[in-house]
Amino acid sequence: MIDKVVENADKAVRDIPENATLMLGGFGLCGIPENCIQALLRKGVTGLTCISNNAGVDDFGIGLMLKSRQVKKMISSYVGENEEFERQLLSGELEVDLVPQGTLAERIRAGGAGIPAFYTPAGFGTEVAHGKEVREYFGKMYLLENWLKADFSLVKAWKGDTTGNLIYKGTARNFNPMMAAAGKITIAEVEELVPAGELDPNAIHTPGIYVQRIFQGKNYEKRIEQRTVKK
Amino acid sequence: MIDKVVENADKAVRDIPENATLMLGGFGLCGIPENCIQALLRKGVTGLTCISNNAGVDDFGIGLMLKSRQVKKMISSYVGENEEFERQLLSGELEVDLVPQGTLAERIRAGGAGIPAFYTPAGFGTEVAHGKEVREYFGKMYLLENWLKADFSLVKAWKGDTTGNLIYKGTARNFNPMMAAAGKITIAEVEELVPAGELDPNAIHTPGIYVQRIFQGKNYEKRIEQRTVKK
Amino acid sequence: MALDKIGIAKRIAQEIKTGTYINLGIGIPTLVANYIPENIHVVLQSENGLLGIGEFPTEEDVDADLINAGKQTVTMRAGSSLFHSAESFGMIRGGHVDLTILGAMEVSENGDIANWKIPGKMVKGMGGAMDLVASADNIIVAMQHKSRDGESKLLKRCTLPITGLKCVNKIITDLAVLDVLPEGGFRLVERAPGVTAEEIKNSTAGKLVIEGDIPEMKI
Amino acid sequence: MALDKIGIAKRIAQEIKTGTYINLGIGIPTLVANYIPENIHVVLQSENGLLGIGEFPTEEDVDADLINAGKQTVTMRAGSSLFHSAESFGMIRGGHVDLTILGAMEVSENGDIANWKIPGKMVKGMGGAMDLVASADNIIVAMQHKSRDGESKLLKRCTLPITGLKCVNKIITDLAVLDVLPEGGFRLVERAPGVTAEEIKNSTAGKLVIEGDIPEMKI
Repeated sequence: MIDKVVENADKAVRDIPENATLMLGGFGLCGIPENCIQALLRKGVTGLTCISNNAGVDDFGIGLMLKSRQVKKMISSYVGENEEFERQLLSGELEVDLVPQGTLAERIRAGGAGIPAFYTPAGFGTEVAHGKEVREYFGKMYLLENWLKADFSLVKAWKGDTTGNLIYKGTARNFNPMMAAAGKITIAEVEELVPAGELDPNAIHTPGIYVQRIFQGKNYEKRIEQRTVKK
Repeated sequence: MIDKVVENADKAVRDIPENATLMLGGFGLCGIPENCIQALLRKGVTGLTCISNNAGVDDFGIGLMLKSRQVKKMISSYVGENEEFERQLLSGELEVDLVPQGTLAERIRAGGAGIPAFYTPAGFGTEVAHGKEVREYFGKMYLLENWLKADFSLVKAWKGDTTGNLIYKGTARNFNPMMAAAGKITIAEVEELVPAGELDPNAIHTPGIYVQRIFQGKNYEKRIEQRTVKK
Repeated sequence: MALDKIGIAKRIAQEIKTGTYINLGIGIPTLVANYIPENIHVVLQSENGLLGIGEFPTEEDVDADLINAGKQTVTMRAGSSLFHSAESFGMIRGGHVDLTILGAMEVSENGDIANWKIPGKMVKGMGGAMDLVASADNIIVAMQHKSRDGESKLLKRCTLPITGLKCVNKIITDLAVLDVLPEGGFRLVERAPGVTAEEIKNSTAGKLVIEGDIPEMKI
Repeated sequence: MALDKIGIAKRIAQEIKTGTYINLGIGIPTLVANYIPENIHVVLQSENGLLGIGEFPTEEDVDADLINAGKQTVTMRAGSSLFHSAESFGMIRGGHVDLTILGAMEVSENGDIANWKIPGKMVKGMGGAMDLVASADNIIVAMQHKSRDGESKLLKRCTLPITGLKCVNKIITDLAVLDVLPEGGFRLVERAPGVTAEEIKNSTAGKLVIEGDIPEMKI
């Protein structure tokens, strides 16, 4: 049994250096690595490039790291709902690279799976295509897109075991599994950490081979952006 | 609820025409669509191109379809353990296209996911590379490989529901999920067919969107190629 | 009289065929779900990783781990499945989703769509829109016929940055139902109740094709 | 005296570091699993979709749905996971597997390997071998030093169709342990018990580098 458990978030992110490239799981605020983000705030490391579908909100998620000026660049598909983001972008403090969501997901998947480049139709004929190779297949036009990898991937799962196997819950899965595979060092925080052998091998979403460190998270806020209920 | 249940294997394969391209799930004899193969034998349709990691054994799996001369071409990674296969290949009755296993899996995955081509390192410098585009990324050489799709995909799962959601068991999963997505018409045979809502949405391996027909299989033999036990 | 948002959603609901998988964009498209008849069985896809979106939850059933692409809390229907974002866009890109309904700022007469960026304004990003429009075989746009400034949104050419080329099949606005013709041009299919073909013509900057009597929508 | 297969497997087991993920090919590599010390914690990957291969099952535990890449029935260890073939080769291609051990017909002095095809004989296919050798950073070849006909299998250039280029790091044979040098050549690291450097030299057709005293293997 390979044991990957670390004590807490601070120990897990201990060696993330200045100017590192990070991937952070989540869609909106759903499935984000809350504990790791708090630890990064405490650590104060700066110059980070963050690959994340969204950029949090002003006072939660990656928004907090923006406020503390730890982020140099965001690679995302949608960065709305964040005034501080807008201010830093307009003032030139922050760089942003917007990528179509499916292309972002696939580029990360490719990074984890050793596929350096692939063709996708998304963005053909748009400004996303600038400088990219174009090719026609079966009468349709495609762009060549490259893989994305990270120095560290920070993912959040529902359950995990000591060898790093992960199970996500609901739509909190989103970008987490691909990011787990695309990080040189992948840190997983889980709501429930169990001994190896307790999770059904057939139900595991992220095999432990992709995870280098895992810890039991705490105090999950799981903030909801649009609490919409039935009338 | 979209109901995709058909009565049996014969009804499921009713419209597979001569010269169709099929994908058949399985690794060795593990996770193969036994019932669909039997129905194809009864139907007697010929000229088939079969995309399958292996070609069965002489008296089981795709080997039976070879014996009845229904297969024109195999696209596989390994076709050993089959004398009839060898005879037909040497006599020129059968065409075979050998593809590295990971490239085969990824080409099928690409077919289902709308990725017409991608780069992979497998086969660079070998005869597999003949006629293929080569490109260097980060000091390593890669081949450009195209997607694979099928007119019909025949997959075998452990449990399935009436809307086509599938859960596989053990290593019987193998090529089945990618093939389910890469078939224009995907036919799933399952050991246990349950009403929609009975499978845990979080544990589903193949979402029902990929499956057009599903039926309750019967009389599974599940033959073992190498019964190896502890002494 | 021009339709309100609910009217547009109701008219779009009539386009929906049983047995199909549908991706609904944010805004009017999301409303469409409320007007699909009971005998029409569809599965709604949410690109953040869910097939089988159900109703909004009750207060007690709210689950922060179950949201739609608009980040609203939702529930799941019987037969739902959950998956990651690469699988979700594999579904979309691979043509497995039968119908995509989304909003637009502009549509051109050859089916180009612009709906993600206004130069000079803060750019929030394209989200999944570029993947959806580049991949789907059947795209219906739900939008107002004219902008708030009274400018037509059905143009000869889009003036805003493009989201995708030659991809829109049908447009349903507060004034009309229009097909995008393969050879270019908007073919008027139906008029909103009490709206004349003339009014629609005056509100459409791109080429409008009117052949014979144009029926009124039945909502 | 030249090692038997079990001897080769035992010597290879000494190369295995704790905390690693390993893919074992068919034949001698599969035997290696039996000789990994208890205090070395590794996870064995089977490319047909399993991490955490356990022992062979008892008669009662045989499960047709649980096999390894050699199609043998197996069991799972605590902490195992199951996945599909695309994920499995994503793992391999993405460099997540730390060590690959496989057999070979020929290895050249620059690390090329040939192990899938003999011209004139029935071609069974490359299976996952080309993906493994093109992807893994650390490849150990387990093989006999010479063919049944007495020909060296360690060559200047491979004569058989290539499986992969410049990929082998180490070779463990019945006669010796050899590293493949980055600049080309086989560096003799250890001799099998009682086998002389001279014998190894005579059995090696490719460039053999012998520096100083070559220790005997300790098995």
